Order: sequence, then C-alpha cells, then structure tokens
Amino acid sequence: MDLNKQYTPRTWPDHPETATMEGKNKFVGFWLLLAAETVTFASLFATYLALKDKGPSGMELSASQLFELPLVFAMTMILLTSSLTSVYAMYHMKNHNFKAMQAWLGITVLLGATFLGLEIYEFNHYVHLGFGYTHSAFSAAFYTLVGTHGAHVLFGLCWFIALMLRNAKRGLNTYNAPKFFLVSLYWHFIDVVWVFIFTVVYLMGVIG
Amino acid sequence: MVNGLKKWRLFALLSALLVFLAGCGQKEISTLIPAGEVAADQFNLLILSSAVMLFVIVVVVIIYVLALVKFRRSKLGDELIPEQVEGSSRLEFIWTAVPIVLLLILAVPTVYSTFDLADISTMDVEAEEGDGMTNLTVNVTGKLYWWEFEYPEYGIVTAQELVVPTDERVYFNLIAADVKHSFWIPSIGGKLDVNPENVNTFYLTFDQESSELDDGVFYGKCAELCGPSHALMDFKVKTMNAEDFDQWVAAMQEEEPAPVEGDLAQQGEELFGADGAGCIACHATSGTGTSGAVGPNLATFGDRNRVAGYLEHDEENLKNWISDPQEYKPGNLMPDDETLNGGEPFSDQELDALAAYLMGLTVEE
Amino acid sequence: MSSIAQKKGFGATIWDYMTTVDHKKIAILYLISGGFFFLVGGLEAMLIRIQLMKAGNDFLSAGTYNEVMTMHGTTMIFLAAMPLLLAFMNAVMPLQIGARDVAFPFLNSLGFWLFLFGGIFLNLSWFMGGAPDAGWTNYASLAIASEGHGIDFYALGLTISGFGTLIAGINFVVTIINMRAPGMTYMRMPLFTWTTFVASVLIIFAFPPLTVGIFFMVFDRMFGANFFDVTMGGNTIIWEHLFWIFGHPEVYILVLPAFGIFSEIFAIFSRKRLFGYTALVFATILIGFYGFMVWAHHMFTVGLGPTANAVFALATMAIAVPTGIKIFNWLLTIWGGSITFTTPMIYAIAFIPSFVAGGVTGVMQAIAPLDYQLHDSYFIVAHFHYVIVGGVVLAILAGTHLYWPKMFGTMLNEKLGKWTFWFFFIGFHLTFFIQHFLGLMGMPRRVYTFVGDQGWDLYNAISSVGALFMAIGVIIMLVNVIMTTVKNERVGNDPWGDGRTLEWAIPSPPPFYNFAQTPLVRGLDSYWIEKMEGNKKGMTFAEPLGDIHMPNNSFIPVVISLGLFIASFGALYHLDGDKPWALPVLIIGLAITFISMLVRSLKDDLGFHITKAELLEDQKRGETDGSK
Amino acid sequence: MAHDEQTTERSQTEYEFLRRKRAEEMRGQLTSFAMMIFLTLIAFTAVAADFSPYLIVPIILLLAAVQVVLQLYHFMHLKEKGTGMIAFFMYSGMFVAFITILALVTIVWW
Ligand code: HEA
Ligand code: HEA
Ligand SMILES: [Cu+2]
Repeated sequence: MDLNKQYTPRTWPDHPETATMEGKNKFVGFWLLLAAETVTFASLFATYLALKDKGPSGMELSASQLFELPLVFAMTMILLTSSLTSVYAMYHMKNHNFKAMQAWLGITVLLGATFLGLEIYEFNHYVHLGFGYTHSAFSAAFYTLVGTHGAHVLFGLCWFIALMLRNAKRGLNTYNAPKFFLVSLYWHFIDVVWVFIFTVVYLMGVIG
Repeated sequence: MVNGLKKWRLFALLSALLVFLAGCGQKEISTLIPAGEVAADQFNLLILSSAVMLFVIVVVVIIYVLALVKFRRSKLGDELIPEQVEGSSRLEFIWTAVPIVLLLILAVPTVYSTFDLADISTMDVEAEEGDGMTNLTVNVTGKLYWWEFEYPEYGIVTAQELVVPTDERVYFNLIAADVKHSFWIPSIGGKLDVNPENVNTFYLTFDQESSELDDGVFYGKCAELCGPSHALMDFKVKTMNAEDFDQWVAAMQEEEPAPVEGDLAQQGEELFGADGAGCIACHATSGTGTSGAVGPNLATFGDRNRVAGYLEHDEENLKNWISDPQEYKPGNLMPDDETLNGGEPFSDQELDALAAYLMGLTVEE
Repeated sequence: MSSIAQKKGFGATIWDYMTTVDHKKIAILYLISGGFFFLVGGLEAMLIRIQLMKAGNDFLSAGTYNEVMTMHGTTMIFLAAMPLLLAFMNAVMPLQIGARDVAFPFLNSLGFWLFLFGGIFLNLSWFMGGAPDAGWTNYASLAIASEGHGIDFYALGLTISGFGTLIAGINFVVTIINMRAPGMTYMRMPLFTWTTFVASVLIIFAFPPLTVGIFFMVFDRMFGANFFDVTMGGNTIIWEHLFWIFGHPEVYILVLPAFGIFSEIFAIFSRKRLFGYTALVFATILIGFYGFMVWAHHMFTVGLGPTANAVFALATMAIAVPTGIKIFNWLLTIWGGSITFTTPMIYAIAFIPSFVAGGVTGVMQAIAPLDYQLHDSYFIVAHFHYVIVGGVVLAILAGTHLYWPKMFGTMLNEKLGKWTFWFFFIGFHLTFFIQHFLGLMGMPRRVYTFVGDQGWDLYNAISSVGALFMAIGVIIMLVNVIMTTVKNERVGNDPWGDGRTLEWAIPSPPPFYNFAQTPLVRGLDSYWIEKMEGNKKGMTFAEPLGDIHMPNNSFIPVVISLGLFIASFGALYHLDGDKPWALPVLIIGLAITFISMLVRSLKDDLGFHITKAELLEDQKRGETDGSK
Repeated sequence: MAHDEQTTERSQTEYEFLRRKRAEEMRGQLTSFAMMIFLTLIAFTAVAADFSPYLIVPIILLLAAVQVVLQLYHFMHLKEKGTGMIAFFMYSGMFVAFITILALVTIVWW
C-alpha cells in the first residue's frame, strides 16, 4: 500500500474503511471486540443489579436517595449529541473532506471531555456524601460499572486525539480511514452502554 | 407415598446387596449403601442412569468393534480407495432421536426428584397427635474445620457429633460462619452447600440406627474446599430411635453437668477454666445454649467417637491435640498450648488432668 | 526460507522467534511453552498422586497440597491444554483455508507473549511466597480469606494470559471470516477449521465474564471493594456464576478443537470422507450454543432452588444429543473405510470409548438430585479427567504426531509413538476409572489426605500407579521428540500419504509466505479432490504468480507483555503497604506497555513485498510445492 | 496483501449520485438522532412524573432497547449489506449478556 497516494473526492472509495484487506479485517475484528465488550458490560450490569442497595446492616445511603436526575440528564444529552457529531465526522470522511472531519471530531472530543468532567464532579459529590468506593457492596458495584464506562470514554478521547494529531498533516487515505471509522464505532458503542446506564442505574435507581 | 418409598427402599437395599456386594465401600460412608430415604432415592437414580449409560456404551462399542474388525487396511489391501460416502439422513435421524428418548427417560425422574427433595413445606408444620412425626430441625453452622449443631426446639447445642432420631424427617438449616463449606453425609443423602450469605435448608431421613454399624456412627464430610484442613473437617452422626433420642435430649437439657468424679478430673476442670478464663473462654461444657461459640461445645465430649472429628477417641490423641492443635489440623483457630497456659506448654501431668476431665464429660451412660 | 534459516546463529534464531509474526512460528512457540507447562502440570499431578498413594501420607503438607492441586488444575487448563490447542490452530488453520497468514499477525504474536508472561507470572508464585490455594475455581469466600499473595498471582496472571487468549480468539474468527481462499465456502471448510471457529467464538464470549470476576476479586483484595464481603452486603455466589459462565464454555473451548483434530484423523486414516459433514458442523455449532446455557450444573448444591436446578439439568442433558451425533458420525466414517493404525489413528480410536465414558458420567451428573451425591466427590474428578484426558489430551498427543511433520518437516518415530500411547492409555484408565468408585464410596475431592480403613486405600493406591504409567508414557514421548529432532529426516508435502485438506498440499514445513499462489478450492477435502483427479501440483490456483505482501517482524509484542508483567509485580506488592518501591514499579510497567502500544499505533508499519522474481527462484528450488 | 485496492476515477454523474446518497443518509441520521433525544426525554419524564414502577420499568427498558437498535443500525451502519455475520455476533453477545443478567437477578438472592 502506498501511504503517499493522494485521493480526490472522485477517486475516494465508497467504503474507505473496508477498501483494503487490513481495513476489512480491522472492521470485523473490532466488531467482535464490541461483542466481547457487550458481555463484559453485561457482567458488570448483572453484578450491579444483584448488589444494588446492598450493604452492611443499617446502611443508610440507597440508590433512590443518592441519584439526581438533572445532572444525569445533562450528561445523557451531551453524550448523545457527541454521537451525532461523530456521525457528521464520518459523513465528511466518506466525502473525503478532511478538514470538516477533523472539525467535527474536535467537537466530539469537546463534548466527550465535558461528559467526563461532569462524571468526575458527580463521583466527587458522592464521595463527599460518604459514599466512597469501600462504603458497601453497592458502592463498589456502582463505581465499577459507571467507572468502567468512564474509563472507556477516556480511552476513546485519547484515541480520537491521537488519530487527529497523527494524521493532521497527511490527510485521509485508505490506511487511516479504517482507524477513524473504528474509533467512531467505539464511540457509538460507549453511547449504547450509557443508554443502559442511565436507564438501569439512574432512572431505575431513582424509582427505587 | 410412604409405602411406595418403603418398597423403593427395599429394592434399593436388595440391588445394593446384589450389584455391589463386593467393592461398594463401607456402610458408614458409602453412597452405594444408602441408609436413608434421600440417599436411597439418589441411589435409584444412580442405578437407572447407570443402566441407560451402559446401554449407550454397549451400542457404541459394538459398532466400534465391528468397524475396527471389518475395515482394517491390512485386510482390505493397500490400494483400496473406499467409497466416499456423504452421509445418511435416516441414520442421522436415528441417532438424534434415540438419545432424545433416552434423555427423556432420565428427565422425568430428574425433575420429579429435584422438586421432591427440595420440598420443605412440612418443616414448620406442627406434628399431629400420634402420627409419630416430630420433624426435628437442626441448625448447622460450618466453621473453620468444625461443625456446630443447634437444636432450636430444645435449646441445646452440640458440636462435631450430630445426634438424630431415626425414621423421621430432620430438617437442616445450614449457614457458614466464615468461608463456604458443604454438608455431606454420604450414606444418608446428597449434600448441600453451607454458604456464608444465606441459610440453606433441606431435609434428610435416617433409616438405620448407627449402633448397628461397626464404628457406631455414620461419617459426615465437608465437601467444599475451605482451607488447609478441609480434608479433616469431618463430623460423625449418631442415629437412634425416638426414645433414645428423647433421653439424650433430656440429658443434654440438664442445666448442671454431672459433678466431676476423681481428683485428676477435678484438677482438669480447674485447668479447663473454672475461673472463667482458659479453655472455657471458647468451649462451653453445658449442652444448653445457642449457636455462635468460638470453639466446639464439649458437653458430650466423653461420648464422642473421635477427637477433633477424625482422630481415634483416646486420651493419647486428646493430649496430643491439646498440646499441638496446628499439627493435627493445620490452620485451625485453636490457640497453641503456650498461649493458653501463660507462655508455658502444658506439663504431662496437666495434660493427664485435662484429658481425664474431658473424657468424663458425658450425657450418655 | 529454509536455506536462510540454516545459516542463522543461535542468537539470531532466538531473536527471530521473539519478533516473529509468522503463524507457523508462533505455533511452535505455543507448542513449546504449552508443552513445558504440561510437564509442570503433570509433575504437580504426580505430586498429588504420590501424596494420595496411601492413607495419612505426609509427603505434602496440607497447605502445600492445596497449592499443588490448585496450580495443577490452573496450569493444565489455562497454560497447557489451551495453548497446545492454539498451537495446532495456528499451525494448521490458516493453511487449511488457503490463507497467507492470520488476519492480525502482530496481534497473534502479542497474544502469545501475553499468555506466556501471564503463565510465567502465575508460576513464579511458587518462588515468591506461595502459590494460589483456593482451587482452580477460586471460590470467593475462601479466596478472599486466603493469606499471602497466592490469589493475587492467580488473578493477575490469569488476567494477562486471558487477554492473550481473547486476542487469539478474535484473530482466528476474523481470519476465518475474511481470509478464506476463493471457493472455500463455509461448508467446504475442514472440520478442524470449523471447530477452531466455534471455539474461538466461545473464547470471545466466555472470557469477559471471567475477566470481570477476576477484576472484582482484585478490587476486593487491593482496593477494599466489597463485592464478595458478606458483611458489607457482598455476595460470593456472584463469583460462582461469573466463573462458571466462563468455566463451562471453557471446557468446550478445550474439547471442540480436540474434536476437530480427531475429525481430520478419522478421515485421513480411513481414507474416507467424513460421514455426515453437515451434521458434524451443525453439531459443533449447537454444542457451542448450548455451552452457554448450562453453567449452573456446577452449582446444583449451592441452593439455587429446584426450578433453576431442574432447568439447568435438562439443558445440560441436551448437550448429549449433538455430541452423540458426532460420535456416531465418526463411527460411520471409519465404517466402510480402510483403516490404518498409525499413531495418530490409535489415539483417535482410543478416544471414542474413553470420551463416551466421560460424557455419559457427565450426563449422570446432570441429573441434579444425583449430583447432590456426586458433586465435589472423586466421581467428578473421574468425569472430567475422562473427558479432558480422554478427549483433549489424547487429541493433543494425536495432533502432535499428526502435525509434527507439517510443523517441523520430520516425522516422529512411530514405534516410540505407540509405546507412548500404550503407557499413557493404560495408565489413564487405571488412574481414573477407579476414581468413579472412590467418589461413590464417599471420598470428597480436594482432600490432602484421608483416614485409612474407609474402603478407599486400595483404590487410591491403584490410581497412583496408573499416574506413574502416564508419566512413563510422557517421558517416552520426550525421548521420541529429541531423537526425531536429532535425526531430522526430511519429509515431503503429504507424509501420511492420505492427506485430504490443503495443508498437505504444500511443503513441510511450508515456506513463510505459505501458498505462493492462492489456491482455488473446488470442494470439501480439496487436496483429495485434486489428487483423485491426478493433479500433480495438488492445487488449482486462483491467481497468477505475483508479488506477495508480508507483515514485518516486531519486538513490540514482547515489550507490551513485559510491561504488564512488571506492572503486575508492582500491583501485587503494593498491597503489602510497606513496600514503597511497589507503586513506581506498577507505574513503570504500565508506562512501558502504553508507550509501546502508542509507538505501535503511531509508527506506520506497511510490511514488505516478496517479488515475483524471488518466488520464481524459490519455485525453481522446489521450495513452494515440495517437488524438490 | 496481494489484493490491494484499485483506484478508479468516478464519472461526474456517479460522483454526484454518491454525494446525494450520502447527504440523504445524513438526513436519516439526523432523524434517528431526533428520535433518540425524544425517547430519552420520554424516559426521564416518565420517571420524573412518578408513575408506578411496574409501569415505568418495562417502558424505559423498552425505550433503551429501541435506542440501541437505532444506534446499531443507523449510526453504526449495521443496516448495510454484508454485515450479516457481524450482526450475528452482536446478537450472540446480547444473548449471552441477557442470560448473564437474568441469572444474576434471579438466582443470586433466593
Ligand atoms: C473437556 C472438558 C469437558 C467436557 C467435554 C465435559 C462434558 C460434559 N460435562 Fe463436564 N466437567 C468438566 C469438563 C468437561 N465436561 C470439568 C473440568 C468439570 C469440573 C470442574 C470442577 O468442578 O473443577 C466438569 C463438571 C461437570 C459437572 C458438574 C459436576 C459437579 O461438580 O457437581 C457436570 C454436571 O452436569 C458436567 C456435565 C457434563 C456433560 C453433560 C457433558 C457433555 O458435554 C457430555 C456429552 C457426551 C456424551 C453424553 C457422550 C457421547 C454421546 C452419545 C454416545 C450419545 C448418547 C448418550 C446419551 C443418551 C446419554 N460436567
Ligand atoms: C487439562 C486438564 C488436566 C489434565 C491434563 C490433568 C491431568 C492429570 N490430573 Fe488433573 N485436574 C485438572 C485438570 C487436568 N488434570 C483440574 C482442572 C483439576 C481440579 C483442580 C481443582 O480441584 O481445583 C484436577 C485435579 C486432579 C486431581 C484431584 C485433586 C484433588 O481433588 O485433590 C487429581 C488426583 O488424582 C488429578 C490427577 C491428574 C493426573 C494423574 C493427570 C495425568 O493425566 C497427568 C499426566 C502427565 C504427566 C504424568 C506428565 C509427567 C511428566 C513428567 C513426570 C516429566 C518430568 C518433568 C520434567 C522433565 C520437567 N488431577
Ligand atoms: Cu460444565
């Protein structure tokens, strides 16, 4: 493969992410990884559900007292929007419009970072309420589930940034197009997981 | 139902005698010689499934041997290229359908028995006048390498040796005080785990009086790895008829243990902790009480079949045990003798005294 | 290629293997390290059997026994059986589907090194303050209570090697989906490829729950989380579920590739197409699917309640049906064939009754109320050694003989092979048959000693003698390997004479680029088809000879794995609280890993090309089609 | 690999067609996004409105499931051709996920 090959929107393949064998392999392999991640998160969710509100006898903090919806709502909206912005980035990638793609990716990163910031704020708040990691089985399950998601967000951000910087000068080609595509898939997956987190952890938690 | 069970029991006993006359282990512990209704049910399942499995194996082996005999290259010649058969949907159907049928044969008693053995609905039912059923409940606590048995209806506690009446259901509430254990009396019935987080309940029926056995007791086991001395976490089961059992309960319930006889034994009592310190801090010597002690209750020590659950029941072993418990049950929680005796090991004389005292603790005569 | 390799010095060869991304070399690495761990696990098994030889034996102390027993199970399952199977998958599967290599050669190498470093880490526990001692199942209440670092070694070691396995699984699935040669439809894939495929899918879905469970355990022990601390609201049954949601599929991960190897052997040495190929494929998939719905049969005595027990009992029994389909199809494969009794074939023939015996005891255990008696007794030990040793280990031994020529270009000695077989086979039945009765007579498993006169003494002694036989068999095999390597008699493409699938169509060992021209597959057993049609080349080609693109070697996988290895020590000793150096070690280790990952992803690695001219050169020397 | 991609120059009409197709697709994505926001709003309002849990829980779980489908099929392009194998694996993963969760909510506390 030739890295210096220059494409124009007219010569750019319709599916740049799977135009090469490497791209095809990465594409399938990444989906398999996501399937494995699905099971990983399922195990975390299952444990969370089993340990919800469980703690030492006389534990006072429970899900319904702890969680507050406005913050979660804001986080949800931010993350959903970032999902859309990454779709825009991929739209421009397919049109071989590198600048626009980078711009939308930049917005996505900003939204993701805001989300992460809010999450850190939220955790910090809980810890101040006395709901630390070692507080109870419930707290351990909660932080591990939501924290694992947060770690995924963080990783996704680093990945986005690394790709954007690395390719800033050389533009799009069929060598890096699969990489951009995969990270956007990853970002959507993170969003999917969050949909379940806000539903199962927060909404169902508030209900009691 | 009960009648049917009796027949089953008879059948089980007969087949046990016939099929496994040689090499089926010892009555005290073998699942192949069931001495309780639950074990008998399970034994019957074993026989049934073994028969089915034997059939499967025989079929496979017949085809297999025939194929190996008929189709060796040394017989057919080196050049032969056999016909490349693709398959056969008729055969395919047969060997899908027949196993399904065999499995259905197994499935019915499986499901029936699963629910039957889990049926504890009569646990808290008051015994009717005259039906002879008293439905005893025993609370079992598994602790690091020993077992505690509490009889909540009678307010008594014992350890290491379970005493139960024959011919009635005994319900067991199982809980672990530390790590997970599993409660198993092989010749009486299959096991149930002793979890730290919840009470597990099941029942067993004891059909034979243990005095008929060579060793006078059935053997119970911990069946879940629980630490270094898991292998030694044995207990023993004494079964007796209802009358004897009532007597035993009455003897246990006596608040004051029988006075200690003999100088040596009295000295032992002193050492044991007359002043409230020493062994008595962990070991109760009265049968009344509730569960939750640090060490096994020793009220019936003199009647026991084993020292520490598995050593021959004699003074020698008892003294060995007291002077070095870690040697006999690695990792157990009993302090060594120096800790107990203010920094000094017990002298021989002191050990003799303790042994004499403990061996005298008895509620049977 | 071979001519180049011969000129290399020892150091260069080592370097070559440490940086290789060639699936055939990685296969050899897996074979060597898996073989080594098999010896270690076997040695531990011998220690177990010596200790249990007689009542009240004090050869091993109580604590040591538990360590040996735990490490035996863990080593055998994770570090011996699986890697050895991965060795064959790596060596053979890409050849069988006519691929140049696996989909991700770099990740293939990374997977191996993660496994190896994880395995070494786990075994270093012996020298660094005690091995894990809570059984290979590592049940939570005991594991949390266990003192020392044993459990931490278990958790961290398995995490690292587990990632390696997961990577290997994903890699194989992608390879099979994307890299099949033209004409190699799914329903033309050899059975070993099919079983590799399904087993890899099982890996993808089974390892995450284990990883999550292990992380909970690590968090509990290191950060004071309370997943399994009952007094803080935790629940140890969660561990049991997560472990067995992994654990049961795991046993099919082991046995399916074994089935695949035997499928190849039956067809080759009966000179006959597999009977009911479609049914075999279907049964493989079905077993994989059922594999996820039966795990609670390991937990019948936990107290899940009669409904759960009944459901899982029935689901478990159902697995007997597809497995039976396989057994009978194999029988009908040899039926009407022309059977020759080579070493691989006698292993395969011995496998059938052994595995059926193990399988039917499995179905007996599936009868929940009966399992109340059998659970955690020696009956279980007998069951799983019958399926594992009688299924998986026999397959590994058979595969070693079968594929040795393909991997190394020289044949293991048949006579010694048969000696190995007889010692191992007789020893195996001697050891484990009697254990069924030990279990029925009330002997629990995982006991470091037993009191005499309970009717168990003789049987245990017999069992120990059997283990000795197995050890002799294994030692003969080692001798065989050494002698064969020294003699080094070269063999051609198809040393067994009756090869049916593509891997027998190219030289042994194959050139590093595998097929000079991608083959065109015209049906099931494509090499056989070409042979029967008299095609001397053994292949029809799908493309003209042209440049071949190959990936570069890389040392980064070793560095990434090493980083995690170092970090694990930091994590482990950080726990002690009094070791200030632990945290820096942890950070340095992770830094090594992440930086090398970053280097890998930022540096363009485009591979290199083998030109047509070079290929023609090779062809002239007869190195691409083995006609030399 | 031997099969590297070929470059072809598209004709103007083809190129415009593709661009139009993509723009259309992008509009579709916007609609999906709007739906996701809408579904999220419903879920949050339902909880805020304090209906009976027996009513809310199934509803919000259903809404979450719909969102997943939208993400997978629209944002992650699973609706495109040639993704059958991938969808199969995702569904297998979800199946394992489902039974894991089912087991841990039903047979851990008894
Ligand atoms: C390669 C490994 C392997 C394989 C293939 C199997 C296969 C099977 N296993 Fe086994 N098993 C283990 C490895 C394996 N197992 C291990 C390691 C443990 C213990 C773990 C531990 O606790 O440490 C275990 C434990 C275990 C238990 C738990 C016991 C307990 O702890 O209480 C159960 C219970 O149901 C079980 C059942 C089965 C069944 C039904 C099969 C079936 O797949 C078998 C199917 C095969 C056949 C049935 C034979 C061929 C079929 C025919 C010829 C058709 C006709 C047959 C009939 C109609 C019956 N196994
Ligand atoms: C792949 C899996 C596998 C394999 C192949 C084996 C192989 C063997 N196992 Fe294993 N075993 C397990 C998996 C396996 N086992 C598991 C999972 C457990 C449960 C652990 C637990 O409860 O947690 C177990 C438990 C277990 C027990 C029960 C322990 C207990 O409950 O207390 C016993 C007892 O007999 C046993 C024996 C053997 C024997 C004799 C072999 C033999 O087949 C071994 C044959 C191999 C050899 C004999 C090699 C010898 C080699 C040499 C001597 C060469 C010398 C060395 C050098 C040159 C370096 N095993
Ligand atoms: Cu299983």
